[in-house]
Amino acid sequence: MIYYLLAAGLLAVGMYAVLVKRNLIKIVMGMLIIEYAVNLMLILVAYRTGGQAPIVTEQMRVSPGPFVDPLPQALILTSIVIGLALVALMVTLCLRLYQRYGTLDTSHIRRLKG
Amino acid sequence: MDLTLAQLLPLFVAVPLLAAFLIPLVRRVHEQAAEGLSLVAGVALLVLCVQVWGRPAGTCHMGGWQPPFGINLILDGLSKLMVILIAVVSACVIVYALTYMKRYTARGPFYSLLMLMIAGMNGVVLSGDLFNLYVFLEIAAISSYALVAFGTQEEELEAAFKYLVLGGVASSLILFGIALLYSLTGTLNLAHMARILAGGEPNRLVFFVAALFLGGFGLKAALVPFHAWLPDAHPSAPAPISAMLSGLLIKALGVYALVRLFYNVLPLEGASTALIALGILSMVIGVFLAVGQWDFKRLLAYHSISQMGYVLLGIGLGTPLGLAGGLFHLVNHGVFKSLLFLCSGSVERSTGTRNLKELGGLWKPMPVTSATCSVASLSISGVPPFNGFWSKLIIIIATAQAATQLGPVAYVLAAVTVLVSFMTLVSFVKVQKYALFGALPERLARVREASTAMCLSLVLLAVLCIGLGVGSFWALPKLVHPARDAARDRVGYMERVLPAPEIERMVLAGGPADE
Amino acid sequence: MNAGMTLIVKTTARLVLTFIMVFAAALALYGHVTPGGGFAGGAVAACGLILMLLAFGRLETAKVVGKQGASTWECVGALGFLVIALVGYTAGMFFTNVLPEGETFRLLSAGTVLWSNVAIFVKITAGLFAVYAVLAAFRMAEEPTQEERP
Amino acid sequence: MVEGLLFAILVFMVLGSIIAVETRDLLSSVIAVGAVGFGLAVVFLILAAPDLAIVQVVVEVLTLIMLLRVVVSRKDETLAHSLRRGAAFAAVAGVAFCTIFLVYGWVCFQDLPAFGEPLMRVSHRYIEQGLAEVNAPNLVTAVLLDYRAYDTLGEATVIFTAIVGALAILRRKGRTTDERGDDADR
Repeated sequence: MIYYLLAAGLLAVGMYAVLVKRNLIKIVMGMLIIEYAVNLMLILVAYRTGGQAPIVTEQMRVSPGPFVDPLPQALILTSIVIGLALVALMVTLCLRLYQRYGTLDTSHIRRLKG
Repeated sequence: MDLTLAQLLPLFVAVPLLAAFLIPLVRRVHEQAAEGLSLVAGVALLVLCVQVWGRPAGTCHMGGWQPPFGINLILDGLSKLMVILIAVVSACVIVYALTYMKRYTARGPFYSLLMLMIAGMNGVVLSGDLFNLYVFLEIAAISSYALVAFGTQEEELEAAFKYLVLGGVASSLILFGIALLYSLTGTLNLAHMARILAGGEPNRLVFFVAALFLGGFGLKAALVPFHAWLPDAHPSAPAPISAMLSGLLIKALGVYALVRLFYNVLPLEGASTALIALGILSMVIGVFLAVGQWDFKRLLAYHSISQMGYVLLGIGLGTPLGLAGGLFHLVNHGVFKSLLFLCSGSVERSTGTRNLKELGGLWKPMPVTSATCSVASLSISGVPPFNGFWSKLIIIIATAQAATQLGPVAYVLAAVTVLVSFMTLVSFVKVQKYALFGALPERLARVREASTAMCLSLVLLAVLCIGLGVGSFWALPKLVHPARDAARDRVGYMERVLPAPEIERMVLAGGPADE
Repeated sequence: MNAGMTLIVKTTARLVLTFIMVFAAALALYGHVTPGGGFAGGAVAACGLILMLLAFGRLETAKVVGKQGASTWECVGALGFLVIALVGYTAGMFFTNVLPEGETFRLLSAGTVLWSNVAIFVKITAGLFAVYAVLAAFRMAEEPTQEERP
Repeated sequence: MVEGLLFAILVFMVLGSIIAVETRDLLSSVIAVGAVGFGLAVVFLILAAPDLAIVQVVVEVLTLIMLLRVVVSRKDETLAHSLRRGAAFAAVAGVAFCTIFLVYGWVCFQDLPAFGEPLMRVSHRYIEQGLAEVNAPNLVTAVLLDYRAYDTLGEATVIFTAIVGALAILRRKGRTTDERGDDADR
């Protein structure tokens, strides 16, 4: 259980950064940390005590050993890619905003009326 | 062309995806190719909708793998309603964009992203697999982030960043919930999951996941505590995209997913109270924030929050009447809000401003835009016989009837609903008065009507507004009631995807089960 | 940045690049047999291209692959994957594995899986490189570039 | 053995992320995030997911390169003005929110299957039949590109979307100055 809690803790740290921090880069990092936390949760859920990587080798062709759960691993791969896509888009937006304002501080940028 | 349903369903995603992938390539060859391909894809989606119109619900197994081992697509009443709404509104938006987008550079990426957004939404509403739903939700969401920033002006970039951050957090919450649900049930297939959860004893974790989903999808649907991004993002985008976002995206990504998960999958008792509370909150706060606005598009954005409150209230009630009202209002809002955003786009494009105080007297120079705008305003304010009236009426009656479950509070809620409707009317009378009537300011003397293509799509949507209003006795049983029945039929959903004996044979025995 | 770095860096980079690219291709092609796959291979190859961009500069890199070329290849990769799905569609279902399964543990096995990996490899390599190239070019926003398309 | 190492790395990741969030210097902050990411790659290795470890390392490198591009070229390197009115309130609210989340999570996680004992209701089929049905010894690839290939199409599309979007956002000029073509269709 403690592992799950640590993953949730990582998620909480990321959420804290996104909600509280006033620097665009810090917010991007918060998003990164949240993504790590979610991937961490998925891989924790997939582990089976004593399990091997879900790759059959020629030696064990006859009797596949106890494997860990391959499905969450496939999900994580997708999730990593989605995270990378999000980060790429965020970084381009940061660059554009920096070009327009000369700062990455949201308290200087946010002049949209609420 | 006589395809089975299983053959038709993948095309809903494949056609716009193909268009999106081809657009950057063919645009090198021919300048207008992006527009042409988008139009073809839009028409193809409409044809597909006609093809599936009369058919009974059915599923499609991707790659030939039986669910729960492979991914399945499912078309039931609820998905059908959403697919048709998406196809109709996006076709109108594509036609409108043909001339509207001439102001912008990089139209190839624009149409590519638009197609990706449509593909993503179709993927979400057809998917029968939780993780697959998430992936397509991300496609639609990411393309919408990029499209909000499409103008690359300061405001647009800021709005897009805010939208991206909140949307990204929402997606992560949803994925975290998916991870927990997978651990709990060992499956990702929605029907399989529903069966396992229904069989098990009550579980605290399900509530936790429900909270995560409510937060995540609530953020996507811009319900009130999570609405901060919408009033920035929706007005900042180019008008066709505003129409897509307000008219379709918040519904397909937010409300549809909530209905599907809370009604068909998660066994929850308390969800309806939470939905009703969120609905009422969105309704009231949204309309109060809208009344003070002078920016045309921003005003519309706040009204989107408020109207989504109606939808959620109806859905939260959970009674057959309330659910029907909520879903009907979802369709109606999709039509009239996209029409309003397109009208605001025409006005902005012709006059160069969105500030209501600087407008006036547009009836004379822009009759088509003004007329359609009036139709949409009357619809959203709930004036008979336009479509908004009927759905709001149904929701109000359903709320009052809910007194049997909720007690006298229901009458208060119904009264609040009527009051919000009245305030919406006041707000739109203001729009009419300042934008369309009165004297034409000197500055706007040379204003001309929008182009033919834009007017065409405005008129089409306005006809739909009136048609759904006058023909509501037809639309309700044909379109809305199947959707309502699909949403309320948890067992039917399971049976449709995984007939009971099938699942015992495959999952419990673990034997091979090909086709 | 346009000119690239010193001769030492260039020579080292040339040596390392070969290994990176072979490793990337091996990751992708044997993705169905060993750890790896189209995405891992593509990301490694994109890193290799970025190394090339950093070491040799933009002009030199553009001779091998430019931004336009990268985005074209990206579309081709995406279309390739979709076509694999559609070939399956014509044979029954979207993504039906139509190709023969082949002999286990060999390169040509597992039907469409190998070709999907190749398509994803092309797509990811080109896509990630394109993003980086654009980000790198954006820093030098003052001078006009030829990539601008109305 | 696995458990102890895993625990140590997870604690390291949480601490690293706290440092990344709280440190003033943006460059150190980026490096701390990188350390957390590589920690995740090690976790993947420990928990028998070599595919993911490879991908995570490479993606981490790409992410860091992208982040460094923004950070290095920055003029204002410090966050001196981040302490302002309302910041304290926001921080307290954030901590409170996160605490509630964790406590509620702690209670609810008790209902999950224990760590190391996944249910694998669906995936036992992949393990038992995967080699016979798909003929790909790497079962993760088998799931990714055959059983759930439609997901992977979505994944490829996501990255395509992000790239098209990034290219569109970074274009030089947002709008055509002259409204040419505007009059042509009237």
